[in-house]
Amino acid sequence: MRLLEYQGKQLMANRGIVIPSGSMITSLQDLDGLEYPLFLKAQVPVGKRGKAGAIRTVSDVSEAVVVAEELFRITVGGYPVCALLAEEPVGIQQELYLAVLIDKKINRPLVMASQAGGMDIEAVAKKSPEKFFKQYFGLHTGIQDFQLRYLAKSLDLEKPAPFFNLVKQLITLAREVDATLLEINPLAITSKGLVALDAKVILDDKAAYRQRELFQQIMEEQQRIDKREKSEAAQMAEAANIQYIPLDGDIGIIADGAGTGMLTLDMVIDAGGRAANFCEMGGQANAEYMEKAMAAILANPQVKALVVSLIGGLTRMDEMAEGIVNYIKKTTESVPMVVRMCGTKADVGISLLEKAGIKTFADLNQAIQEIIAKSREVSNGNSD
Amino acid sequence: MRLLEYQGKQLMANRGIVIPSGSMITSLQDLDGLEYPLFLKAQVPVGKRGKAGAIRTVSDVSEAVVVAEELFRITVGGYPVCALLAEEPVGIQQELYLAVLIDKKINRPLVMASQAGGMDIEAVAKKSPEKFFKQYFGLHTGIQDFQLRYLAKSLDLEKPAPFFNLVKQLITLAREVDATLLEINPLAITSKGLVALDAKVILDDKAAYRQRELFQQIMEEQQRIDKREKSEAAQMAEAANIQYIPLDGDIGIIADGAGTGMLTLDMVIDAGGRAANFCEMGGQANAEYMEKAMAAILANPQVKALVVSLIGGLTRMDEMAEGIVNYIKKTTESVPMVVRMCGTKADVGISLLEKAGIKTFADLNQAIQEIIAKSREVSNGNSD
Amino acid sequence: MAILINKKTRVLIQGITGRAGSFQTQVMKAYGTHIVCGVTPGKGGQAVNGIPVYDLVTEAVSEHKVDAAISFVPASFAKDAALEIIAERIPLLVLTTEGIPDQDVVMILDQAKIMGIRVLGPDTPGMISPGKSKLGVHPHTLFKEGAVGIVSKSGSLSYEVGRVMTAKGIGQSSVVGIGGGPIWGLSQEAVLALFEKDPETKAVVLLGEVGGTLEYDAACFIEQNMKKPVIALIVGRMAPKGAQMGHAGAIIEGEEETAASKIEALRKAGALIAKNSLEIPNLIRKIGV
Amino acid sequence: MAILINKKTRVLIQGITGRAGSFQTQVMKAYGTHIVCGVTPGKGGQAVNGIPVYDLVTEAVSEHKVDAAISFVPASFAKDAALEIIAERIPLLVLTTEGIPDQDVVMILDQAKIMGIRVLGPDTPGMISPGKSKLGVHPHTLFKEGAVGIVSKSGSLSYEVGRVMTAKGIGQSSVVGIGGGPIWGLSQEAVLALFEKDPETKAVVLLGEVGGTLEYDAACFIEQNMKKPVIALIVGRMAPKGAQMGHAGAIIEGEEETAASKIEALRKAGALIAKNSLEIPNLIRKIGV
Repeated sequence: MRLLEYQGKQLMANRGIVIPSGSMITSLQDLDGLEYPLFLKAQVPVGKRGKAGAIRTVSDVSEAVVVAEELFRITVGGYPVCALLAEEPVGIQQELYLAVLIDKKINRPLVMASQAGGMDIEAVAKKSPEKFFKQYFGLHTGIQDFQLRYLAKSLDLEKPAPFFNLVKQLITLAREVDATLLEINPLAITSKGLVALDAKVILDDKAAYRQRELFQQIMEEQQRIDKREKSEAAQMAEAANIQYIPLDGDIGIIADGAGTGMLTLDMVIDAGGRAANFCEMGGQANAEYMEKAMAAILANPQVKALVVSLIGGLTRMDEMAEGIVNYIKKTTESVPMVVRMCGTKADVGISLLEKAGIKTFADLNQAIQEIIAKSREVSNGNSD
Repeated sequence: MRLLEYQGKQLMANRGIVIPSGSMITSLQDLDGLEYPLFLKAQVPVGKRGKAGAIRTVSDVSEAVVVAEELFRITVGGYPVCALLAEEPVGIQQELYLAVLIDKKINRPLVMASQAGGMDIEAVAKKSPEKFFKQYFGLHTGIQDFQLRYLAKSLDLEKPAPFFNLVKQLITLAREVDATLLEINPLAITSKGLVALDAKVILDDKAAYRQRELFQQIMEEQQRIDKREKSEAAQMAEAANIQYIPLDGDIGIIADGAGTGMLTLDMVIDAGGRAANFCEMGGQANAEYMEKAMAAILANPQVKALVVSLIGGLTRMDEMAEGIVNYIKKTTESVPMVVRMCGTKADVGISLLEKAGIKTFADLNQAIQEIIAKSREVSNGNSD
Repeated sequence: MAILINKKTRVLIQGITGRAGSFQTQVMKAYGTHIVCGVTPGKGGQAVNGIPVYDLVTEAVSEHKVDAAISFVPASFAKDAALEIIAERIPLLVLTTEGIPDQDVVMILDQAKIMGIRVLGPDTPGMISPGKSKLGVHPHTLFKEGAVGIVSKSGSLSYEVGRVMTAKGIGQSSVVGIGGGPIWGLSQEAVLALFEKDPETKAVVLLGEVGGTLEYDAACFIEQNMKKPVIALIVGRMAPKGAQMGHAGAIIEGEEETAASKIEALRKAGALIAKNSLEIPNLIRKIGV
Repeated sequence: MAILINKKTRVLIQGITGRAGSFQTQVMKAYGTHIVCGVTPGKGGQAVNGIPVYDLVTEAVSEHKVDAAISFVPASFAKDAALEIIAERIPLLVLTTEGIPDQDVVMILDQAKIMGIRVLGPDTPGMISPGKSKLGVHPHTLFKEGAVGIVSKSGSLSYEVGRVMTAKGIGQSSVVGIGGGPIWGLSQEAVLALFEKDPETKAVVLLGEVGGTLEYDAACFIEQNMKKPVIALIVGRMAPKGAQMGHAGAIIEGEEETAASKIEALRKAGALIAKNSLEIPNLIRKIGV
C-alpha cells in the first residue's frame, strides 16, 4: 500500500523526523489564515507530481485560491486531485536522496543515499548508478556505525551526526510498520538541520494482519480523499479481497492462479479476443470465494462472455465447481461461459458442472477459442 | 557487579515483571506499620542466604523486632547485614527456576529454565543437569516462539503466555542493562500469575562506560548499605580503579599482567613467602597508574617487603620505572623492594631505576628469592 | 535420480493437521512420498493418515530421521515455523505459504543461509518428480515421468505446461516451483544449475512472468553455464503497466520488467521462446528431446 | 611456515594513530611485519611511520591487499571497528582491546563465524613468530626462533615463559595469546590444532589459569588429537576462591575452575605439568625437543 505524501510524512514526524510545517487543504476555505508564500502539493499516490504541474508555489491567498481551484479540477495519473498539502518553504542548502528498502535480488534490506536529491531519481539511477551509495544491513542487527560513516563520507556531509540519527530512525520505522520502501526525496539540509521535503512510503500489504490499526487508518483517509469513480465490479472485488484489474474488452476472465491467469489473458488477446479484466484468486480459494469472483466479474456490464481458467493444485476443483454452480443458481441473468477445469479433484468438479449444464474443457486453448466464438456471436447478435 | 536482591527486583519491576510488594528496613522503626506475616531477607550480595539463616519469616511486629535485631548483628559471607527487605508472603502453587545468561563456552546467550526452582540450584545443576532446559538465542534476533513453546512444554506449564512474556522481558532487560546474569529463583506460579520471589542480577563491569547512571546509582546504594570495614589500601585501590585482592601475608605484589601476577603469587608462596595481596594493573598502565598502585599496596601496614613483577608488552617499562621513581621521591617511609623488569623499553626503565638506587632483576625467581630473604630479614629484625 | 528429492527422501509435514496440510499429506502419501512425521503445536500425539504428529520439530527429529520439510503453516505463524525447521538443520524446506510479510521472508532466508539450509518458496507449489516423489501440491495426474525439467515462478502455469506436455507424450524429470515472490529462496538460476547437473534431465522449460528482474539472472546463467537446451515461456505479455497481476512480484515497474524485454534477453541467451503453453511440446520435439 | 601469519602476511592496523597503535606499528614494522595500511576514522590521508592511513576499512582494502588486521581501537568503539573488518572479509582479526563488554564480544564473534573470519582475542597480545613476523605487542627481544609453540590466555605469562626458554637456548615457532576472556574467538584448542599441523612445531607449551573451563576442552583435544608433546602450566594455584585475578575470566566459581582440577585433567590427558615458568625449559629438554 502506497501512502499519500502527508501520510508518509506524518508517520515519519511521529518518530521524530523533521518535516516542514503544513496543513491539509480540502476546500478553498482552508486557504484562509495561512502564512504565505507556501507550496500547494496535490495529494495523489503517484510520482513525478512536479512534472505534472501538481506541485505549485503561491505567494498570497488570492493566488492560492486560483491555483487550488485549478488543481482540484485536474487528474494526476488517473487520480482526481481532492486534497492539497499546503507547506511552508524551507531554506535549502542542499538536497539529498535517502531511502530504506529491501533489495529483492539478494533478499537484504539496504540504505541508499545520494547527493542527487530532488531530481528525477529513476533517471539518475539508470544513467549514473555510481551516484547512489548503498549499505546493506541485517533486519535484526540494524546498520553499524562504520556503514553510517561510509555514507556520510560518500555524501560529503559536514555534520554527520543528525544524518546518522535520521538513518537509524528510518530503519527502525521501516521495521516497526513493515515498510518495504521509505524514501525521502529531497531530503533538505537546512540551517535548522535535516528536513524531509517529500516522503514516499510503501507498506507491505502482506503485513496488514499485524498492522491492522495503521492500515485501517491510512485506508480510511485515502478512501475519504479518493474521488475516483469505481465500477460496481471493482467495488465488489475489493470488498471480497479479490485481485481485479479492469481492462476495456468484453471477455471476462477468472483464473485460480497468477501464472495461468496471465497465460489466459495473453492467449485471449493473441486469439483476437478483447479481455474485460484480469482476475486471479490465489491458491487457497474455496467455493465462496469462487462465487464472489463470478459475481464481481459479471457485475461489469461490458462483459459479454466469461472464461473461467482453472487448474487445481492447492485449489480443489470440486469446491470451485460448487462455487460456480452456487452463483448460477442464484442469478437469473447470464452470459455465455466456458470453464477449463483440470487438476486436483477435477473429476468431481467436472461432473458437478456438467450436471448444471456448464461446458468444460481440459484444454485451455479450446476453451479460449470457444469463448471467443461465443463472444462474437453475442456481439453479432447485438448488432443485428 | 552483583546487585543486591532488592536492586535486581527493582530493575525487573521497572520493566513490568511482577515482584512481591516489600519495603526496605534499615532500622527497627521501619518495622512499624507493616502488614504481617512477612519475610525478612538480609540484603547481602552473596548466595545461599536461606541456609545461612538470613531469610526469616515473622508473624508480627514484636517477632520482627527480635529477628531484625538478630540479623543486624550477623555477618553473611563476610558482609555485615545492614539492610533487610521486608516482603509479603505470596500464595505459591509451584516454584520454577529461570535465568538469562551468556554461555561462555560457545559465546552465546541462553535462557535456562527448570521445575527445580527454589532449591540449591548449583547442586541440582551438578547432580541432574537434565532438569535444566536450555534455549540459545541471538543477541539481536532474540528468542523465537518455537523456543518458548519448547520451554513451556518442558516445564509442563498450564498457562504459557505469561511465561513467554516474562522470558522476552528478561531478554530485553539483559540486553538493555548489559546484564551477564538475570536469575529468578524461585519464580513462583501463583493464582495471580508469575512472581519473582528472588532476583540475582550481575551487570557487566566492562559496560560501565555506557551504563553510567545505572552503575552509579547501584554503587551508591550499595556503599550506603555496605558497612564492611575497608582497609586504606583497598580504598585507595578502588579509587584508582586498580585490581586489589588483600591476602594475609607480608609481601606486597604488583604485577603488570594477570598471568605473571598469578605466577608471581604462586612462586612467592611456593618459595615459603606469605603474600600480602594480589594486584594487577592490566596491559595499558602508565606511570601515574604505577605510582597509585605503589601507594595503595604500601598503604597496607602488613606489607614488610614489595616485589614488582613487570614484563612489558603493551606496558612500557620506561613509564613503569617513572611511576616507581615518582612514588619513591614523594614518600619518606620505605620497605625493602625488588623490581623484576624486562620487555618493552626495559633498557630505559632499568637505567632509570638503577639511578634511583632500586635493584632490578630480569629473572622472576631471583627477584622472588631476594624479596623473601629481605622480608625475613625485616621480620627477624622486628622480632629482635 | 531426480533433483532435490527422491523416493527415499524422508519428509516432515509442518501444519499437518490443517485443512491444506492434512489433505496434501494424504495425496503425497498416496503418490509414494516417504512422509515420516508431522508437526502442529498443540496437536502432539495425534496421527494424520497414520503419520505421527508432534508439538515441536525438535521432538519429531529426535524420533525420526528427516531429510526435507514442507510447510503448510499460515502466514502469521510461518516465520516461527520456518525458523524451527532451520534450527534443526533439516536441509530442505518447502514453504508453500502465501502472504508471508517481506520482513519475515528476509529473516527466514537470512537464517537459512547462515545455517546452510535450502528454502524453496515461499508461495510455492513445491516440486514433483513424476513417478518418484512429490514434495508439494502439484496435481500429479497431469504429469508423467520423463526427461524434461520444468522450473516456474507460478504453480498453476507449471501444471498447465505439464498437462500439455503429458498430453503430447512428453514426460518430466522434475517440476519445481520457486514461488510467487517478490522474495525467493532458491532462484530460477539455482534450479537451472541443478537440472544442468541432473543426468535424467535432457532439456529444461523455464516459466517466467512480468515483474522483477529474476529472469535476467536466469538468462545470464543460461548463456554462461547451460549446455542443455532451454525453452522459455514468459507470461503477462498483455499485462498493463503498474498493475499487480496476482503475484506480489508480478507488477511492471520499469521497462526491463516487461515480458517483451525478458523474452528478448532469454532469446539472446540462447533459449527457445514459446509464445504460450501449446507451443512448448512442439519446441521440445523440434530439438529432438 | 609459522601458524596464522608469515613474512608475506599483509597487515592492516586499526586505530593506527592512537597511543598504543602508533607505537606498536613502529615496533612491528621494525620487526619486519608487512604492514600495508592503517585506519582511523577522521585521520584519513595522514601517514604513521610511512604507513598510509584511511578513514574507512573499505577504502583501505580498495587500495591494498590485506590478509590480516590488528585492532588497537578503544573498547567503546571496538565492536564497530571489528564489524568493519569482518564486513570486508579480512580473514584474520587480532583484537588487542581490553574491556569490551560481553554483549559486544558475542556480536563480534557471531558475525565473524557467519562470515568465516578468525578472531584472536579480545584482550590478546596477538602473536609472534620469532624471526618471521609479529602481529601483536610481544616484547620480541625475549623470543627467539625455534621449534616450540606457545599458546596462552595471558600475554605477560607467555612473555615470561618465552624469556626463560630463550635464556636456556630454546626457541619458539609461534607464540599465540588467545586473550584474557571470559569470551574468546580462537580457543586454546583451535591453536593447538594449528600447532599439531605445523611442521615447524615440535612441542607445544599451553599456558592456562584459574577460572572458566576452557582448559578441559584443551585437555580433551590433547588426549584425542595431539601427537606432539604438550607442556602445561596453569597459574593461580594460590588464588583465593571468588576473587577475580585480573582477567575477567580468572575467577574461581566452582571446584572445576581451580588450578588443581585443571592440572589434574591436563596430566590425565598426557600433558607434562610445569609448576612454574622455570620448570618449562627442563621439561622441554627432558622430552628431547
